[in-house]
Amino acid sequence: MSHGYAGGLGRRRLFARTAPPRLPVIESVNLCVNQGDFVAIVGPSGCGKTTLIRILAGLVRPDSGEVLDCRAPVTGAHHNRSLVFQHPHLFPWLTVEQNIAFGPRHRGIDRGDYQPLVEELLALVGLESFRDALPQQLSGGMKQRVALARALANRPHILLLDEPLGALDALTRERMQEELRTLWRRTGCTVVLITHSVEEALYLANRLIVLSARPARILTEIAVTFSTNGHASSGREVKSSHEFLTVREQVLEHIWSE
Amino acid sequence: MSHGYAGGLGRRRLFARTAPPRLPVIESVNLCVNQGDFVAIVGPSGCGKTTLIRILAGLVRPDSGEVLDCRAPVTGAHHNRSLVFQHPHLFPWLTVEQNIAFGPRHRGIDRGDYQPLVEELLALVGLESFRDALPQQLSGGMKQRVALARALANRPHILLLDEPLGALDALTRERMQEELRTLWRRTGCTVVLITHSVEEALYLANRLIVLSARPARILTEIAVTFSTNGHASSGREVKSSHEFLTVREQVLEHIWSE
Amino acid sequence: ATAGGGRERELTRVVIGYQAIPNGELVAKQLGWHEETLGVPVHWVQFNSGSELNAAVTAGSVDLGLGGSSTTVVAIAQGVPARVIWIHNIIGENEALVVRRGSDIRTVGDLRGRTVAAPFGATTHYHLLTALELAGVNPGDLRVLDMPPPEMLAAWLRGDIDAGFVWEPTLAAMLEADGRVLISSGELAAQGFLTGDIGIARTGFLERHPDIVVQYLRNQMRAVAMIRTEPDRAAAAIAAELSLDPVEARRQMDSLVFLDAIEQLSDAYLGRERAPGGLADVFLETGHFLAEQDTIQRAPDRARVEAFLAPEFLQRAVQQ
Amino acid sequence: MDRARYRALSVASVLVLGFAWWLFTHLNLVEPLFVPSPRAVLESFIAVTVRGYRGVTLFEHLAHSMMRVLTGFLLAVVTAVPLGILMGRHRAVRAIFDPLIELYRPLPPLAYYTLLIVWMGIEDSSKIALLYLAAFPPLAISSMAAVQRIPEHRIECARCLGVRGFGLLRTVVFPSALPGIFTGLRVAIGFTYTTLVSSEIVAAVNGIGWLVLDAGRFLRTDLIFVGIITMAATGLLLDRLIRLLEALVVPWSEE
Amino acid sequence: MDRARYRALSVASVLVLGFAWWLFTHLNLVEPLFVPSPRAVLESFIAVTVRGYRGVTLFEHLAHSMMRVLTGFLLAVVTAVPLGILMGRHRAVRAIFDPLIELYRPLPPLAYYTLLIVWMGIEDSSKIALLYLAAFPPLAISSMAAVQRIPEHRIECARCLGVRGFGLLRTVVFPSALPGIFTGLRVAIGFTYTTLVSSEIVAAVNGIGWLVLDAGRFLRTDLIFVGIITMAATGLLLDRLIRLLEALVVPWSEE
Ligand SMILES: Nc1ncnc2c1ncn2[C@@H]1O[C@H](COP(=O)(O)OP(=O)(O)OP(=O)(O)O)[C@@H](O)[C@H]1O
Ligand SMILES: Nc1ncnc2c1ncn2[C@@H]1O[C@H](COP(=O)(O)OP(=O)(O)OP(=O)(O)O)[C@@H](O)[C@H]1O
Ligand SMILES: [Mg+2]
Ligand SMILES: [Mg+2]
Repeated sequence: MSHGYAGGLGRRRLFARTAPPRLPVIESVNLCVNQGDFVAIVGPSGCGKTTLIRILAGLVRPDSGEVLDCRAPVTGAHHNRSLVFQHPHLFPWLTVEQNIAFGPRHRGIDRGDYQPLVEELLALVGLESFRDALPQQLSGGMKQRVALARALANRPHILLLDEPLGALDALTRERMQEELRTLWRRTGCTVVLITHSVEEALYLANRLIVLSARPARILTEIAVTFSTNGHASSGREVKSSHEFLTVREQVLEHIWSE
Repeated sequence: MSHGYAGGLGRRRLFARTAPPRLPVIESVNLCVNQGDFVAIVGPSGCGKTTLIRILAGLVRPDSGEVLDCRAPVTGAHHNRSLVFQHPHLFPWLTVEQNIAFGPRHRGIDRGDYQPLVEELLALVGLESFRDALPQQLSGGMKQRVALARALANRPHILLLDEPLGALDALTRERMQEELRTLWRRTGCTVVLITHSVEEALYLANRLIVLSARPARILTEIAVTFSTNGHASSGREVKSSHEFLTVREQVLEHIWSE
Repeated sequence: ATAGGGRERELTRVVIGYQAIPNGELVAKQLGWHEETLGVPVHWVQFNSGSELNAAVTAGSVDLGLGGSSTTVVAIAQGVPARVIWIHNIIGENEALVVRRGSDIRTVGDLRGRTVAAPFGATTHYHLLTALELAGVNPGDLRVLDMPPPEMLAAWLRGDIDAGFVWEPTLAAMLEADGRVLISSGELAAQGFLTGDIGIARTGFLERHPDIVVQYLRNQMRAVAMIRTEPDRAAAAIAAELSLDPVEARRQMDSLVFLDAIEQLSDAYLGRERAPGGLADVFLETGHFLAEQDTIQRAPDRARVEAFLAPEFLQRAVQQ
Repeated sequence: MDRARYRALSVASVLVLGFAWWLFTHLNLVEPLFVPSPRAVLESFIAVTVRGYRGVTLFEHLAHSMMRVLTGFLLAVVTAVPLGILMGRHRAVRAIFDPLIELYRPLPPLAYYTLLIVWMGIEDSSKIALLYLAAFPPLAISSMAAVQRIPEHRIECARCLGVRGFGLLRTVVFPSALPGIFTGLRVAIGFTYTTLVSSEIVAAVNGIGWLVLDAGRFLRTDLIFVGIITMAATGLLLDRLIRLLEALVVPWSEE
Repeated sequence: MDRARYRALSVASVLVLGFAWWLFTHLNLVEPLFVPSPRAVLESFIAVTVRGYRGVTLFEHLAHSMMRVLTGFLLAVVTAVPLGILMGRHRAVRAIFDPLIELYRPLPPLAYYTLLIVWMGIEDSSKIALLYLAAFPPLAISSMAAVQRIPEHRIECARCLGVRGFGLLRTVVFPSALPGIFTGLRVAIGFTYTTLVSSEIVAAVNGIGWLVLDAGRFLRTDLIFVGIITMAATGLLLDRLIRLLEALVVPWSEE
C-alpha cells in the first residue's frame, strides 16, 4: 500500500486498487468478487463459512486451490484484507481512538499520515465523543462499530465480515444494518459478508451466495437489488415489501430443502 | 406440591393449580397472567425485562409491591415457578436424563414417582437417544431443549422464559419456536416469555406486552391470534402473511417511537 | 504431655535425645545398656544442636538429653523445665579454630578484617568470641558468619572464609583441606573458659521417675569407665554408631575430656546437693556473655543457675 | 507441531541436560564435590536402594516422607475445602477467615517451626502440622475462588428447581467448584511437597528430606543428587496422580 | 453485606484473635515460653526497633531481607516472564523448557541449598539464587498460561491489521497476557517470601528470616513472634503493592 496516504478518507482511492480477487475454496467454491461488490454468503451452520472467509483473509491455507488478490496469490494475513469477527475483539487496554489507529500505527506509519483518517472514521461511526473511552465502557453495538472502523483504518482492498452483527440484540442490529448500508453506499468499498440472517443478506448485499451443507459448494447465486434500489424507503418498509418477502421465501426454501 | 405425583405427564394436572398471579413490578407494571396464557414481553434493551421475570420467579424481592402466585405472596424461589434463561445453564456433570430429573430427585421424591415424567419429557424434546450424553456433547439447541425439559420436570404452575432462544442461530431458533409452540399447544401450560424479537413474540404468544424504556411500565398490551389460529399453515407462511407483518409494523413503531 | 510438669504422661518409654558426639552416650546406645537396665523401652532421637533439644524438652517430648554448655545456659535463662544431671564430657581438642596453613594469621589478633565462621549459639561460637575478647579484638573488626558445620566446610573448600571454629568431623575435614589449628577449646578451657556437653533431664520426668534417672547415670558412669579402661572397645562402639573407622573414632574420642562421677561431684564441677560446684560459675559467666550478645534478655542469676544443677541423682547413683 | 514431535522434543531436552551433566563430569570440568558424576550418583542410588542409608532404604525413607506429606495434605483437604466453599458462599464467613489466612499465608514455614515444636513436640505431629499449614491456604483460597466463579445463573436455576440450603451446596455448589478445587489440590500438593525438607529438619531419623539434609551435613553431593532426583520424580508423580484423579472425577469440561 | 460491614467483620476477626491471645497469656493458661504475652512481644518489638538485635535494628534486618527477596524476584521477572511468553506462543520452546521446569518445580528449596552454597558460595548470591529459583516456576508457568488464554481471534485481528513477529508479541500478546502475568507475580512473590527463611539459614548475620531462626535457637518466643508479625505484615504489604501496581498498569478489565 506504500505511504500514499494523503489525509482525508479519500473514499475513491481507499479501494481504488482493489482488483478482482479469485477465490476457489472448500469443496468447489469458485467465486469472483469485483471491486465495489457487496457479497453476502449464507449457509447452514457448520458448513464452512467461517473457514471460507478465513481462507480469504489468509489466516488459513487452503489444502488445494488458491486465492488471488489483485492477481497475487494470498499467502498470509495482510492489512489489505481486513477481517471483522462476530465479536469485536477490541484491544481492551487501548482507547477507542487507539484501537482504530492500531493498524497504521504499528505498521510504522507517521501519526500525521494516519490521524486524519482516524478522525474521519471516528466521525463515520459516530464515536467522536467516546474517543478516549476504553472498550469496557462501550455497549456491544458501539464496540462493533469500533471494530469496523479499526478495519477500515488500514484502507483495505476488501472488507471481510464474519457475522459482524450476530451477537447484537435485534434493535441494535437493525441500526447497525443501516450503518453498514450507509457505509457501503458512501465509500463504495468491496465487502464480503457472512450472515445467518437471509433478511440481512438480502437487505445489504448486491450479490447473495447460498452455500450447501458441509462440504460447502455454491448452491445458488442471486443478484439482489434491495440494497441498491429503494434509497428512499425505510429499512422496515423494504423488509416487509412483498417483493422482499418472496425472495426471502425462495432462499429459505433453498436452505431448508437441503 | 406434596407427593401427588401419579406418573405420566398428566398434562391437565400439571398446571391445574395455577391461579391468576398478580404482578405489580418496576415502575408500574400491573399484570395478571391467567392459567393457560402465553404472555410475551418485549421492550428495549436494559428496560428491566430480566429484572421483572426474576421478580416473578422470586429470585429478587421488589422494593415495593408484591407478586402473588395462587393468591399466596411470592417470598423466594420455588419449584412451582420454573425459570429458563437465555443460556441453558445445564449441570455439566450430569447426563441429559439426570439434568431433567434434577428437580424432583433433589427434592426427595421417589425415583419411581418422577421417572415416568422424565421419560415423557425426554420424548417430548426428542432427546431419548441422548439420555446418557453429557451437556458438552450437545449442540446449543439441544441444550436449550434439555433446559426446558428440566424446568417442566418440576410440573411448575408457570414457565418463565427469559430470551430462551436468544443465543441460538437463526435456523435452530426457528425450529425451537416450532417446538415451543407445539409444547404450549399440547400441554396448555402457562408461559411468560421475554424476547427481543417481535416476530417471535407475535408468533408464539396469545398476549403481547410492550414495555417502555427504564423505568419499565406497560406501553401497550395486544391480544395476539397468530399462535392460536393458523394451525395448518407453516411458520414461515404465518410470518410472511400480510396481517402478521402489519401487526409487527405497529409494534415496532411503538418501540422505535420511544 | 505439656512441660511445666502439670500432667505427666504415662511412662510407656523413655525418650533420649542424643547428638553425634563421640562420648559415653553413644557407647551406651550402641551397647544397648539403657534398653537392658532402665526397665522401659527406650526411644532414641537424634538432634543436631542443643537448641533443638531445648525446644523438644520444653514441649515435653524428650526426657533425657545432652546439649552444649551454651545451649544449657539458654535453657536456664529461658526457663526450660529441666535440670543438669551429668557432664558427658569437657570439650578439649575436638573443637578448634582453623585457619589456612599458608595464611599469615598467626594469632587471634590477626583475624581483624577477616571472615570467620561459627555456628551461632553453639559452644564454638562462645569460644570464638571469648578468644577475640582475650586477644582484645572487637568482634566488629571482623566478619563473623553464622554457619552450620557442613556449609562451613563447603565455604572453606571454596575459599569463602578465612577461618572457622568448628567440631569433629568437620574439623578433621577442614584440617585435611589445608587447615591448621589456631586455637582449640582445650586451650581456652585451660584459661578458665570451660565448655562441655551437658546432660539434662526434664523436670517432670525427674520428679516422677528418679530411679530411672539414677540407673541412666549408672550406665553413663559405666561408659566413662569403659572409655578409660578399654578405650578400643568404647571406640569400636562409637565407630559403629557414627559409621566411622575405629581408629578415627578413637582419635575423636581421645580429643574429649571425660570425668568420672567422683570428679563431677567435686567442687570444680557439679558439686553436691545444696553445695553447687564450679559449673555454676561457668554457667553464670556464659550467661553474662550471652546477655551481652543480646541473644537472651537477662543473664540468669546465681540462685537460678544453682537451682538448675541437680547433683543429688548422681550422688544416689554413686551410693548404690 | 503434533503430539509426537512435542514429546520427542521434551525427551530430547531432558536427555541433553543429562548428557551435559555427564560430559561436564567426564571431562573433569568440575570437582566431584561440586557435581558428582552420573555414575557415582547411580551407584549411590543403588546402594541406598539396596543397603539403605543409616539403616533405612531409600524406599522406606520415601514412605516415611509420603506418609507425612499425605497425612498433612489430606487433613488440610477435609478442613480447608469445606471452609473455602463456605467462604465462597457466605460473605460473613469470608470476612472472618480471609484476613486470618491472608496474614499467615506469606509466612515461611521455618519461621513458625520452632513454635510448632515447642507446642506439639518433635514427633510426627509437628511435622504433619507444618505440612498441614502449608497446604491449607492454597486449598481454602482456591476452593473459595472456585465457588465465587460459579455462574450465578446456575445457582438460580437450582433454586428455581427447588433445592436450597445444604442441598444446594452438595448438589450444585460442590460439583461446580470441583474443577477449581482440583487446581487448588495441585497447587497445594506442590506447596506441601516444597515444605517437606523444612519439616524434616528437626528430630527426624528418616524421610527423604532428612536424607538430603543429612547428606548435606557430610557433603555427600552424590546422595544429595539421589535425593533431589527422587524428590523431583515423586513430586511429578503426585502431580500426575492428582491430574489422573481429576480426569476420573471431573470428566466434564466447563462450557 | 456491604463493604463497610465486611471490613468491620474482618477487623473484628483479627481483634478477637488478638484478644484471645491477650486473655490466654493474662490468665496464665499457657507458659510465657510457649506463648509470650502481647506486652512482652511489644516490648521486644520496641527493643529490636530501637536498640536492635545483635547490633542490627529490626528495620535494617528487614531491609536486608527485602533487598534479597526483591533482587531474586526481579531477576526472575525479567527472565521468567519473557520465557513464559515464548513458551505460550511457540510449542517448540514449550516442549524444551516445560519438562525442565516441571522437574525442578516440586523440589524443596532446602534440598538444593547445599548445592547452591557449594556452587555459588556463601555471599548473598546463593541466597538470591535460591529466591530466584523459587520465583521462577510460578512466573514462567503463569505467563505461559496467560498467553495461551489469549483469544486466538484477537491475535488474528492483529495479524489482519498488519502486525507480526516481535511487533505482535509487544503490541498484542504482552498486554493481553498482563492480567495473567500479574496473577503470577502475586503467586510468585508469596512463594519467594515463603523461601526467605530457608535462604537465610546459612551465613547470614542479618535479615528478618535469620532473626527468627536465631531467636528460635535461643527459645526467644517473644522475638519469634516479633519476626512472624513483621513478616506477616510485610508479606501482606508486598501483595498489596503488586495489586496496586496491577490497578495502575492494567486499568482495563477483560471483557
Ligand atoms: N480448527 C478446527 N478443527 C477442526 N474442525 C474445525 C475447525 N474449525 C472448523 N472446523 C469444522 O469445520 C466445519 C466448518 O466450520 P466453520 O466454522 O467454517 O462453519 P461455519 O459455517 O462458520 O459455521 P457457523 O455458521 O456455526 O459459524 C465445522 O463443521 C467445524 O466443525
Ligand atoms: N445487579 C444489578 N445491579 C445494578 N443494576 C442492575 C443489576 N441488574 C440489572 N441492573 C440494571 O437494571 C436495568 C434493567 O436490567 P435488565 O437486565 O432487567 O434489563 P433487560 O430488559 O433484561 O435488558 P436486556 O434486554 O439487555 O436483557 C439495566 O439498566 C441494568 O443496568
Ligand atoms: Mg462461523
Ligand atoms: Mg435481559
